[in-house]
Order: sequence, then C-alpha cells, then structure tokens
Amino acid sequence: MAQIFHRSSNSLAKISIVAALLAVGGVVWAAYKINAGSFITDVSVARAQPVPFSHKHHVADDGIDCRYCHTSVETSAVAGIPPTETCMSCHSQIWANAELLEPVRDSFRTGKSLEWTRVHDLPDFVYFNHSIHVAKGIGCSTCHGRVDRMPLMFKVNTLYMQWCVECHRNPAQYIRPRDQVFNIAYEYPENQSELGPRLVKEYKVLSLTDCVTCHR
Amino acid sequence: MKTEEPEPASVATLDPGPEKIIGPGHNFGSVTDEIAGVVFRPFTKTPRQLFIGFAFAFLLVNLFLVAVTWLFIRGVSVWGIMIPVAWGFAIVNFVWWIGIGHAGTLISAILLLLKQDWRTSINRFAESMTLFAVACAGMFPILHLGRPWLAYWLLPYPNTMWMWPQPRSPLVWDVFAVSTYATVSLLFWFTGLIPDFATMRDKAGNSTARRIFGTLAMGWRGSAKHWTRYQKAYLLLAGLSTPLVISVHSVVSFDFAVAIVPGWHTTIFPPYFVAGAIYSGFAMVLTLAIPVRRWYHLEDLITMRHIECMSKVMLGTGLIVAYGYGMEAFMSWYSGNEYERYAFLNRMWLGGYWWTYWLLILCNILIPQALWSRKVRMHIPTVFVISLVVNVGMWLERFVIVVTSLSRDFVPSSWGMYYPTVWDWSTYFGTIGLFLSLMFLFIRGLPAISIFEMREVVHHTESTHDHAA
Amino acid sequence: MKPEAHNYWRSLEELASTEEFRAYVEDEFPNRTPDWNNPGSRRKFLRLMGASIALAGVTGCTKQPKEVIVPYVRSPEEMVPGKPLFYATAMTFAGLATGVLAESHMGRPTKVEGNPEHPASLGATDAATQASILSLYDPDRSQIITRDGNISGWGDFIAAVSRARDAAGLKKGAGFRILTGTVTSPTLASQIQEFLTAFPQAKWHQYEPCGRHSARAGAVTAFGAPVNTIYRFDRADVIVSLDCDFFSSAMPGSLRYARDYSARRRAAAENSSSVPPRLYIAESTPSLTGGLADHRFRMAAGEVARFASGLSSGAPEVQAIYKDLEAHPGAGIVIPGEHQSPQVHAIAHALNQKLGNAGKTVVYTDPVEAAPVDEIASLAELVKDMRDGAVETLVIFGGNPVYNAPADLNFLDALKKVNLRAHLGLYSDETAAWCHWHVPEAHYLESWSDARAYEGTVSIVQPLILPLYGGRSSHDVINILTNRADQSAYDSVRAYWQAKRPGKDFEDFWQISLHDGVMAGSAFPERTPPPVKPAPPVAAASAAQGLEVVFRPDPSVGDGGMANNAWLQEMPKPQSKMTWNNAVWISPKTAERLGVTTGDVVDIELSGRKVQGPLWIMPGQAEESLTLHFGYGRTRAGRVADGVGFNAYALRSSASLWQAAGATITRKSRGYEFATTQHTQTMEEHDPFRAATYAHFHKEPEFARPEEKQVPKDLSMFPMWNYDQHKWGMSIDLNSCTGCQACTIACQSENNIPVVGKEEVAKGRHMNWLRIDRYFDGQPENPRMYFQPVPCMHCENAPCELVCPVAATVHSTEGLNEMVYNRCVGTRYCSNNCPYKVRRFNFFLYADWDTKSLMGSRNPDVSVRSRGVMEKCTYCVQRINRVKIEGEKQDRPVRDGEIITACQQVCPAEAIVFGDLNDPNSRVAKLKQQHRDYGLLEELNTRPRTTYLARLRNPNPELEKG
Amino acid sequence: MITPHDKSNKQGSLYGIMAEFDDPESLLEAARRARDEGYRAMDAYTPMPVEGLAEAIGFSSNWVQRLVLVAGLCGASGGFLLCWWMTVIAYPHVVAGRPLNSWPAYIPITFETMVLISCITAVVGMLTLNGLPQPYHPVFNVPRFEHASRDKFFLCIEASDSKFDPAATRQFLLDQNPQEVSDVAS
Repeated sequence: MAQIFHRSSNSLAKISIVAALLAVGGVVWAAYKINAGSFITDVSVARAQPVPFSHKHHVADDGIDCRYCHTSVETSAVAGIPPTETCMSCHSQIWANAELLEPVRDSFRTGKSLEWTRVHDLPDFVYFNHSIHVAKGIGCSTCHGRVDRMPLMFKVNTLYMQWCVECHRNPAQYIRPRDQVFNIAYEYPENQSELGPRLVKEYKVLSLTDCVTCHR
Repeated sequence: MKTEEPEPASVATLDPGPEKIIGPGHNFGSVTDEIAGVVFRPFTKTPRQLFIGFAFAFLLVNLFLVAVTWLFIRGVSVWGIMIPVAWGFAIVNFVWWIGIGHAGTLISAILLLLKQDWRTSINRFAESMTLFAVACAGMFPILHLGRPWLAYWLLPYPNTMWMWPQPRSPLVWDVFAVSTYATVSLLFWFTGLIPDFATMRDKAGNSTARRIFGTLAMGWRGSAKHWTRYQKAYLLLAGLSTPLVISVHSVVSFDFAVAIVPGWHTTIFPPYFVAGAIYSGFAMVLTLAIPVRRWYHLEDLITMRHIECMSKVMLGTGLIVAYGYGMEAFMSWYSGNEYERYAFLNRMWLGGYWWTYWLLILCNILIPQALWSRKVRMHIPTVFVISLVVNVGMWLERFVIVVTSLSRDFVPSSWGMYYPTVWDWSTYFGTIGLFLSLMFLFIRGLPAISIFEMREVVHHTESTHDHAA
Repeated sequence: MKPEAHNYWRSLEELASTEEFRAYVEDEFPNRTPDWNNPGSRRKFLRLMGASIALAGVTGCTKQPKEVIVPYVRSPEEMVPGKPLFYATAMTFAGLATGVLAESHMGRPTKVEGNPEHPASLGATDAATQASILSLYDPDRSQIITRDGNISGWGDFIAAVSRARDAAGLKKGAGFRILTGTVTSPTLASQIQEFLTAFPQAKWHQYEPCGRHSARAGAVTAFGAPVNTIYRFDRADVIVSLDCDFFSSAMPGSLRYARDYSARRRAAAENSSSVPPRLYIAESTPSLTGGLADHRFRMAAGEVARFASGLSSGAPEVQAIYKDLEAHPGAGIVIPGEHQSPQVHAIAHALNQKLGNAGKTVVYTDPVEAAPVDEIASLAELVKDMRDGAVETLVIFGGNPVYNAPADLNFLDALKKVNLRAHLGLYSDETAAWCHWHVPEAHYLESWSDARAYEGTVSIVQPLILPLYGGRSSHDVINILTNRADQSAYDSVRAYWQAKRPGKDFEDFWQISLHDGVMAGSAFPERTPPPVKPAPPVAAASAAQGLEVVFRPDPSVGDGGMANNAWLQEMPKPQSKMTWNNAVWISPKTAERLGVTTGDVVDIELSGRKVQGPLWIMPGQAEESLTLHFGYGRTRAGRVADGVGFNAYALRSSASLWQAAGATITRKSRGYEFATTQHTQTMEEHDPFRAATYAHFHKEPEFARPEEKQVPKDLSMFPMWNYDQHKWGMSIDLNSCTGCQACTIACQSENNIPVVGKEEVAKGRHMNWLRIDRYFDGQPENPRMYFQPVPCMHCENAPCELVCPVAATVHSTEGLNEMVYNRCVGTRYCSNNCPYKVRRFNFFLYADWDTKSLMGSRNPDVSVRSRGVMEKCTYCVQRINRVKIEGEKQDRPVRDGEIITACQQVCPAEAIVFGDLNDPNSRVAKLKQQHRDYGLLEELNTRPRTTYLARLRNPNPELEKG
Repeated sequence: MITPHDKSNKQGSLYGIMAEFDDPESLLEAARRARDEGYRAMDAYTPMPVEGLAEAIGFSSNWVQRLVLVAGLCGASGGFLLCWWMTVIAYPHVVAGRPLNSWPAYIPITFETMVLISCITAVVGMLTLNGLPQPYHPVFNVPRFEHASRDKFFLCIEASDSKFDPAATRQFLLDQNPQEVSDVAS
C-alpha cells in the first residue's frame, strides 16, 4: 500500500497536539489578564467630568478636609457628593468668573444639577456603608488611594469582592488610628503588624464575612 | 462486501439462531467487509428507512432548537414548574437519559470483565448510545437553571469573588460525576475505534476518506507491542468504568436521596437507580438494535443470541427495580414516619398523579414478566414492543419520583399540582430527536460493530471448531 | 427605628415649598411622564413579559455600566443622603384617620408605618395602609385635568366652577350641590360650612359606600341622636359579637381592638391567674373575628337580629351566653356588626346598658363625623333632585358614586341630567367618565389636610412629596367655591387651627402636632347618653323565598377605592386565600342542595337585578346565604383592576344595604379558574397548627410539643454550631394572630416583593415571603378557622443550604439563613428541600424594571431581584444591619426591641416578636421559654429559629358539653 | 509465491524485511523461530490482538498500569483536597449546621476525580508509549500491508537488528513458508 501521509506528518502531528494544548492555556491566561486589566476594572482610568475637578488641587494645595464636601461620610452609608452651593461658597469669590467653572455657576443659576460621572461604582446588589468603616478606623486613602495626587479622579482598587473580603478577613493590616482616618497622606507604620491587632481589639472591629454584611 | 440488497428470504437464513453469536462461514475478511460495508455503501444505497428515520429525528431536533430559544428568551417560566414542584420534566429527562446512557458502559466494561463474548457485536453500538444519551442528559441541568448563563459557577475556578462551589451539594457531585462519565465514555469509545479507524483507512476508496480515517487512526498499524499496551489500557478503562457507571447513577440518585422530601429521602435509591439505569439502557439498545439489524441485514452479527441475552438482562434488572418499589412501600409503613407514609399513599391514590404510578407498575413490572417465556424472547416484534414499554415505564418512574413527591411534602398549605406545558414536551421530544439523529449519523459514518473484536470472535469460533473437529 | 427616627420628624412645610424640592421631584418623576397614555394590558404592566436579562453586572465580573451622580444644587437641611426620614401623617378610610409615620428616602416616600402615638394605630397598620404607598406611585392615577375628556388646566377649571357658582349665587346657591364621602376633617367641614352659609340654598351631600350607616342609624334609634361608640376590649371578659368583625379594617378602631383583645389572651396564657376573655360570635360569613372566637354561631345575617333579641329576652338557646354576660357585669361587651341592621345596634346598646357595660367597657362620645347625617337618605335626596332637574352643578369630592351607589337609585341616569358635573378623584374612574370636568386628586402623602380618628383625635395630614401627577386636594377645590382660589390647602388647614388656637403658643402647638401626628387633647370626652329607648320588637322569621344575599366590603380591596393596587389584588383573602377575584360564597350544604360547586359561574338575581359571578364553596358559611364582596368589577380603575371580578354594588339597594333575602341563582357555566395560594383546606394527617383549650393547657402545659415530635440533641454525628455573638430568632403567637394579612403586605413593601398577576398565582408562583396559612378544623359546615403566618424559619440545620451548589444560601454567624440573589443560579433545589416551602422563585422577570414611577416606591436598602433567582424572608436583614451599625458607631450593644422586622412592626395583635436569643432577658427569648412554644416540623431536626406559641381557646364549659 | 528482490531498495534505506502470513498461528510460529534464531529487533502486525505474540517477539511492558496507579492516587487526593480547601480555607461558610470539613460529603467527588484522572492517563499514556500519533511509518510502504488491518498477519525483522543481513534474513523468513516476503523501505 502507498503511504497516505508524508514523513513530516509525524512530527507535525505531535507538534500540533502540543500547540493545541498551549493555545488553550494561552486563551485562559489571556482571559484572566483581560479580566484583571483596567479595561474591565477601570482601575487608574481617569473619567472625564463636566468640570475637570482636581482633588489634587483642593486637597493637596488648598488642604481642604474630605468632610468639607463629603459631609455625610461619618453619619451615613453614602459619603455624599457636595451640592453646587458648596462649590459656590468659595467660587463665588475666587475664580468667580473662570471659564472652567461656567457649568458650576450655570447649575447654581438654573438650579439644574451638575452630572458627575461615577468613578467608584459598586454593583446595585452591594451595600457599602461609609460611616461604619470610618468609625472603625479605615482611612479614606485605604480604598480611594492618594486622591491628593489625582488631578482627575480614578480608582486605585478594583472594588471586586475578592478585594473587599481580603480586608474583611484581616482588618488588622489596614486599620489605622481613628484620628488618622482623614489623613490622606497617612503612611502605615513599621509596627502595623502589632499596632493593627491592638486597634482591632480597641475599636472592637468585627471581621464580618457573612454574605448579608454586604448583600441584601 | 454486499452492494445489492438480498431478498428477505435469505435474511432468515442469515441468522444462526440463539446458540451462535455469529453467522456461519465468516472469516476475518468477511466480517471486516460486512461491517465496513455499512459505511462504504454508496450514499444512494443507504436503506430507505434510515433516511426516513433521520428526517423525522432531524425535525424533532429543530423543535428542540425552537423550544430552547424560547426558553432562553423567557426563562424557565415557560415550563409548568412552580412552587412546590420546582423540578419538572427537565430533571425527569436528565435522569432518564443518564439511565439510558448506562447500558453502553455496562456492556463494554462489565461484560468485558465477565468475558461475555456476546457483548462484542453490540458494545460499540451501545457505547455510542451512551455518548449521545449523556450528551442529551448533560444539557438539562444547564437548561433548567434560572440563570443558565452562570452555569460555570458550579465549576471550581479562581474568580474575582473568591467564591467556590459548595461540595456538600449533590448537584456539585453531579457535575463531577456526569462530566467524568461523559469523558470516560468518550475515551472508551474512541480507544475502541482506533484499530477500526485503521481498517477503514486501509479500505477507504477515495483519498479524502483515507485521510480522514488516517488522521483518526493516528497511524495505527496493529503492531504486537501496541496491541499489548492497548489491551492493558482497554482493560484498565473497563476496570475503572465499572465502578464509575455504578457511582454515576448512585450520585444521580443522591440528588433525591440526600434531600429530605418524603419519597426522595430513601436509602434504597442508589442500587435501585443503578438497576433501573441498566434496565432502561438495555431496553434502548434493543429498541435501536432491532430495526438497524434488519435494515442493514446484520442478523448474522447481531444474532438471536444477543437479543435473548439482552432480554434476560432486562428481565433481571427489572426484577431488581421491582424489589426497589417493594422496599419503598415497605419502608413507608415500617419507618412509622407519618410523612413517608403519607407520601406513599399520595403516590398510590391520594394525590392527583396516582395513575402515573400504576401505569409505571404496569410498564416496568407486569408487562416485562412476559420475558420469562422463551417463546416471547425469541419473537423479535414482541421483544421490540416490550423494550419500548420499558423505556416509557422508566421515564414514568422518574416522573413519579420527582413530581409526585414534590407535589405534596410536609406543609399541607403549600401543596400543588404541576402541569407540563407544550414547551416541556417539545424540549423532551427534541432531545429524543437529537439522540436519534446522532445515532443514525453514527451508524452511517462509523463502524457500528467493533471490527477487530469480531475478528477475535471469528478466530475463537474457528479454533473451537478445530478443537471440536 | 422609631427612637432614631424621632430626631428626624420635622414638618415638611418649608421643604415642600422650596423651589429646589420641586425641581428635584420633577427631575425624579417628570409630571409629563406619559405613562398614562399607553394603556397596555395588565400582564404587560406587571412585567410578566419580561424577556430581558436584567440585573447587569450580577455575575460579578462583568464591566460596570457607566452611571452618573446627580447631587443637589442646594441641599435641604435635615436631609442626610442615604438616611431615611420619618414624617407623621394620617391616612383616612371612610373619613376616619389612622396615624402613620411615612418613611422618606431622599424625598421619596417608600414605606408607611403605624404611628405609636396615634390611638387608632398604636404603631400598627392594616394591609391597605401598607399598600397605600403603591397607590401613591400608581402610574394609572389620573394625571391631568380634563374637560369633556380633553386636556385642560387648573385655571380653566377655576373659571368654570366659579362661573357656575356665581350663576347659582343669584339664587342663593340653589341648584349647586356638593357630594363628599364621610367628612371628619374639621378644616374641610368648616370650609364647606362657610360655603353653605354664603349660599344657603346650596346643598352638601355625603355618601360613603361602606360607611357606618347602621351604627349611626342604630344610635339614633337607641338614643334619639347620633352617638359614637367605642369598645374597651382591655376591660372585657365576655364579648358577644353580633356579626361584628372588629378585627377587619372595615371596623373603625380595629387595630386598637385587636391589640387590646390579644393582649388579654396573651396575659391569660402567660399566667394562669389572669382570666382569658371569652368571645362569642353570631355571623353568617366566616370572618377574622369568627376565626378567633371561642364559640361561633353560624346563622344567616337576617337571623342575627333574632339572636340578639333572644339575648335580651332570655331565649333558652342563648341562655348560657346571657348567663356568662350577666356573670361579668360591667366587664362584658355586646358589639353589633357594622354591617348589621340599625335594629341590632339598638338592641346591643340596650343590652350594654342593661348589663352595666355602658361607661365601662362600652364608651360613648360625640360623633366624629363633622356632620353625621343619614348618608343614604342624603344620596337619595341628591338623586331625586338631579332627576327632577333641580341640580345645575354637582361637584363630587373623591367619591365614585356611578360605580358604588346603590343600584336602585340609578345614580348615573340622574347624574346625566346635571348641567355641570365636576369630579375630583385619584383616578379617572367610572364617575369621572360621566363628568364634564375631572381633576386629579392628590394622594394623602401629597396633600395637606386633617382628620379625626375613630374616637375623635385629630391628626394633621402632611405631604411627604409634591403631587407626582399634579393632584389637588378637596381643600383646594372648596377654596374655589369660597372664592379663595389663591389659598393653598396648607394655608386653609393652618388658618383653621390658628383660629381655633389663637395665641402665640400656636407655633409650638402646630409643630408638636405635626411632629407627633396627633393633636394633643383633641379626643372627644366620654359622655353618658340618655337611657336607651326600648328597641322595636324583631319581626318573626321572614318567610321570604330564596337565598339570602350578604354584602361585605372585600377583605383585600375594601369598597373598591384601592382596587387598582396590585399588592392588594394579589393579597390572598384571609378566609379563602383567593387572589385577583371576588366570588359568591356559598356553604357546602347549600351548594350540594342546589347542585352547584366551586367554579360554577352563576347569575344571581335579586329583586329584578342581576349579576354574574363565580361560586366559591366556603366552609363555615351560613346555609341558604350567599356572601358577595364589593370592590370588584371595575371598568375604569386602571390596568390592574379593570375587568377583575364582578360588581356586587349592582345588586345593592338603598333599602337593604348589607343583606337582602329572596335571591335566586342559575348556573351559566362551569370551571371558572380561581387563583388561590392554598389548595389544601385542612391539615390532612399532619399538625402544623396546634391548639387546645386554656383548661387543657393548664392540665397539660406541654401539649404543643409531644414526645414524638422531639429529636434527641445528639442525633447528628456532627457537633452543633454555637452562635456566640447574636442569635436572631422570632416567635409568632398563634393565640394572637387574627390573620389580617397586614404583615404580608408590610413585608412586600419593605422588601420590594414583586406582584406576578393572576395567571402566575394560579400556576402557584406567587411571591409573598410571609404567607399566612389557613386551616379548617372540624366538620365543614362550621369548622374552626386557624391562621398561621409562615416566614422563613431560619433553621440552624437548614436543608436548603446543604443542597445549594454555589453557596448562594448559607448561614450567617448570627444564625440568619442568608439568601444571596446575585450568587443564585436558580437550580431551585433549595425550594424543593425546604420543608416549609417558604422560598419564592423569580420564574419570570417579575420585578418591574420599566415603569418609571414605580421605581420611586422601592426600598433602596433591598436589592430588586431579577429573573431566575430564588428569594425569601431575610428577617429584614437590612433593618438588622442598620441598627447594628448605629450601635457599633455609638459603641453600645443592640438593645432588645431596637430591631423590629416589618411584619412585627405592622402587626396590630403584636403576635410577632423578633430579637436576640442569646440575650436571656429579650422578649423573644422569654417567649420561647413558654410551654406553648413549638417549632414547625421540629421532628426533622431543622432547629427552626422561628417558633410558634400554640393557640388557646376559652370555650364556655356549658356549651362545650352540649 | 516469491517476488524477485527489488533493486531499488538500497541497503541503507532498508527498514526491514517483512513476511506475510495467513493466520495467527503461523505468524506466532514464525515469530518464535525468529527469536530462537536470535533476532531481537522485530515486530509483528496483526488485524487483532493475538495471544502470546508479544512474548513471542520478546516484548513486555507494564508502564501503563503503573502510570494509572499514580494518576489514580493523585486524582483521589486532589479531589478531596479541593473540597477541603474550598470549604475550610478558601471561603468558610456555615452550611446547614455542618462542620466546615464535612468529609463524608466529599467522597463522591474524590472518587470521580480519581476515575477521571486515571482514565485519561490510561489512554494518553497508552498512545504516548506507543509513539502515536505516527501517521507515517515505513511498514506502510509494503504494498500488501493494508491487509494488516483486515485479514493478514505480518512479521517484520528490522534492519536495526545486529543479526540482520538482507539476504540471510530474507531467506530465514522465506523458510517460514509465508504468503510473501517483501523489503520494507524506510
């Protein structure tokens, strides 16, 4: 009988099998990469805003406290986005007629709200409460990063469940003294490993990993 | 190889009768040609019945596609399921198909270990049936999900939620059991085919066929060294599949036995599910083998011996199933548990589904008793009908278990009746169509009987003859 | 929540008047939302066609959709984003007020709670009040002023009405008529009076379809003048109800009565020293009260009068009862049915005085109605005048007489003779269709007003939100007539009370009244009415041929005013568990005699009038007596109620409002499909509900937990989990529960539970997390009726959890059986394995993701579920978390009673108690110590956290013997 | 009958010499003889497994079963560890009041993974050890080799054998009265 396949087909066959296996692996790997990439997570993707509001300027340069604008952060689930009048309380005097701030003034005149693009956006089935975290010594910068270095706001964390759970299991590594919560430039001390557990005990921090802690 | 259809007269003579598992005058070449001939027949010479059968089956496949599309658009609400009967046809069909799938592995593996020579000419056929049945079964657990697009959550894989499957749930066991079963059956089937692919490759007329079969054969050349390893591997597969096939339907039965629903929470379930599976499996093999054997005139390869053996197996497993029913009845009384007791009364006459129970008793226990008589076992049409009846009966059994038990469990206020909708039925018949279509394609495209094993049979019979001589 | 809430109750006036608020509201719900001009079928409206795969991002790894944040321009002071505010206001039924606290999220009213300070509420509400929040957002409410069906304006309306008024003015107002419901609002009354004094010939008519006609007439017969009667169940040892269902919301003060009565029963169950009250009832139709009664005498409604007079004349068959009453002088109550004849009321008054109950358990005050008139006569007069063409202008305030006026008056024909007809109403209903002008009415959560409670206490009704659909209140309309079109309802109400309360302390008085929701010292003083005139003798059994027909307001939709409320439509009626229907109730025996059965559609013919409706065999229904419920058969109610059920008003005549004899039925067809949530009427061989008599209970305290139902502690091969932090649990007292279903609707409102529609309910796919099982016990003619609320049991060994393949339902460290919607893939295995069948599945996309206005009604603290996920009672975990977080922030433990589940909060009978089982002093822990405590299906070793307190009966030994 | 020696076959390019037999018995016989003769590098090609043929050509291997044993153990322990890790380490949940490590529930999965891994190993191992896929092989050059998958039985003594000598080997095979003897070009 005549050969059906050429000599080379032997190695060809073996190579193609290996190649196929590699290909499958590659696809899986790529999928994970993409899923973890900022295309999906939006991490460190600055969002265009109606007014190019710079936390960098207001926090670092002007030294305005977080709570000046995010008033309800200590009392309520949501930190609160400042009403236009809060902006105007300063900008009626300074930069009173800057081109940049026209939308703000316009909103104040017409009474039509500014529409900011959400940067930190949890799924609707997740219930996060700012006030309790702040009260238990979890600082702003722990989740929101160094906003004092952000000309435009962007996420520094994925806000994935994975990420939340990590801290909920072991808060000690992220907790800080209550008086440091709003210190955006706070650096964790070397002795965090023993300071953390102490604070956790002192603040009676429960590491809640029940589903209903966040999902209702 | 046969090209023209012989007259019906000669068909009768083909069958060597109930002693022989192969017709007279067969040698290595003739069996090879006869089996391969089925595949190499010119397209136009395909038996008319096969075309008709396929056309019908393919129609059902389309029905299935419509049903599934509608299902995905509207959600499981298109079925009749409700609270309390949250599982309906989907699960009934799942269990039924899985059961049918069991015959293949059983015949290939267990009968191989038991050295049952009559298995040879039907094992390939049964294995393919297993594959297709499992394929049909495997779809239902996904289709019946409220959110099927999240089915992959049942698999353990690292994810951004740090969530994992909950391995105490029988459904997770199912995932592992069914996927394992599907994989192993496929391996078993394919391994068995390798030498036959080689045969096909060497017999193929045109080069495309030669290349296709050649690729599948992977260069098999029947080397003695290969055969040794091959047989070891094949034996190991058989050895592993035997407990597997038992475990799979046990796990399926756990879906019910582990739950607390009266009528489900029963220790007898695993064995009697396995028996039931084999029961329905053999019924299905007969249902398919009998016509195919006739259409392709394979009476000399699938002989009365096979038919009778399978009938006997059916009779046996049927009795085990009957014992299972008896046990359920006994336990519902003996346990002294008010809910168990009520559940059984409900099954027999209180509930709205009482008739399904008695119909099932008729199909699964009473009618098959006819197989005690050799005359019946020898009468092909009767065997065919009985096999059909058993198929129906086994489907009813699952219906009674799933639906009747759920319709009335613990709190009387929440009892309710389940009524299947047209979509329940179309999904069910759709999968039957899918199964048959695949079956017909397989028969047309691949050697439906293991050729090399038939050669072994020829060899043995010859040698035994020589000894006799 | 109340303690916390207190800090936030502030009057809304300045807020409501700010421009921003209007802007905000419009922004959220544009008045122009053209919901109203695309009708669409009911199915569609209920989103049963849901084909979309909603809840995007639910898979956790998909990309979040872009969202925007819309902050205020100027934020209202007391509003803290993300925190609810509570405002005290009041809802009125037939004019009578129930005080409520309305919860507002960022300016959206989302939930109504009872006002603990209010005498008619005491913190509880009924189902309809709970459902009122849905009516507020109902997109079917009328949204534009129409003239002859064309869009018109408020200005034009003012002009038109003023013109008519001035024209009438020339004749001192002759030919100008006002038609209202029963009015208790002091402000409205005075406004109307002002108008009438200005136009002496003008007339004011009142008509309330299911008002207190008999009570008023009865009082007049008895005392010669209208008197308001209040009952003090907290002081009563023996109660004889003459067909009075004082637990149903149709009875003014029912919430108060339920609380007092159940308190007594509980007390008796807790210590044997205190006597349990004994309740006798004579009734034709199984009622909630009948369900809790110790003795139920079943008789045609027409027989009750004879039963009553038998009591006073000491007839032998009622000897025992009368003896019992006599044995407790001044501690008995004879309470006549709202829907019984005036005569029965008169007899009851006489008995109460005779037995010395008057002034003790039965208290009299001035009538709470501003103008207590015979409303039927008043309406009849109006109709007569209209027919005679004596009426030129008719302004209808809120009523719907075309639909619900007694049929014999032929209101519609008469109405057509009026030149100018104006209608103010929540819906463009049957009456609006026949009026030249229709003005959308403001919902009570949108408008300023005031009203009196059943015992006279005044509440200010204050709005939580500007009218979503530009509605107007009665005050606005009457202001036109009194030439004060510029004056707002707020001005009118405030001005009225300022006039009543001159002096500089008014501002404080006003603020406090608004804050508390009750006006201090506004309740009427008790008064001793003159001795009762001897009641006229009761006619001997009327030999009227044929069946008796009994009319009742529907247990769920009442008189039909709230018929378009899907929550109420889908609320199973307590006795029949029927939804989306009314039916003709008939007793098993009578049905057998007539050869008819459930599902037969029959023509009921009564004195020449005829309606067609499906039959329903009702155990406990009196023989030869049919019960028909009002509130159905609407034709212009909206997408929900149109074409549902049949209109019983069409049989009603002004002569016999509540019952009539001589009806005949003829079968038209068979096999009508009802949608009921419970198909099995009895407990079969099982015993989910356990009851005994007080006597037996004292003999054998453990009767509720027999030996065979107990499981050994060491049954499991695994060790028990110990819950060291909190250990939430619930106790439900079957001895208190009246089966009123308020908890079901409260749960629906609190937890964003969707409605599914009749077809789906019929399939067995209703969604209520908290269902109330109803079992009949005893012979079908006159069985006992048991009610058992069944929420999730939060089993410690939860069977549902074991079988979930994706860990979507697991246990929390505090013992909650968590259900994580976003993890659920919908295998439904958990439901199969739940022995209590409390799990509900979203077979379709039930939640309405499209209707914009309805989004406002949702509770922002609870996820809205999408297609294909399981859901169930969570013990209101959102409330638990809120309280826990507040506690944590204040660094203090959670106090007992601080966490109140929605069902617990609404329950008038205080049957439901929730709390921490690890705190031995918590109310719930103590309750579970009681002997009566038992767990449903304990024998399965599920270790339910929700347990029941067995029901106890207090039968009269004498009668028990017989 | 005997075909003349094919000139085209160069010594170097010769894979071996192949004899064709009619039935297993004669092949078996020939194989034994060849081995007695001292040939080692040889292989037999048959349309179905022939008992004792491997021994005849002096071949034995039990790698397949060893691999499968190891694989089975890995599969089983892997399956159990997976369950244990998911429920005890990865995300501990209280489920139905059961302990975190409710091992009895993990048995089915343990078993299934055991079977799965071993079966895959059995097949993959068998193929790899057999050096498959190998679509091209010198023996396919033999014109009548297509009968090897149908009804004929072949014995091939390979050129790599130390004792191999084209003429002598060919002669030796011819002595086994085969159907035919042919050179196998490599």
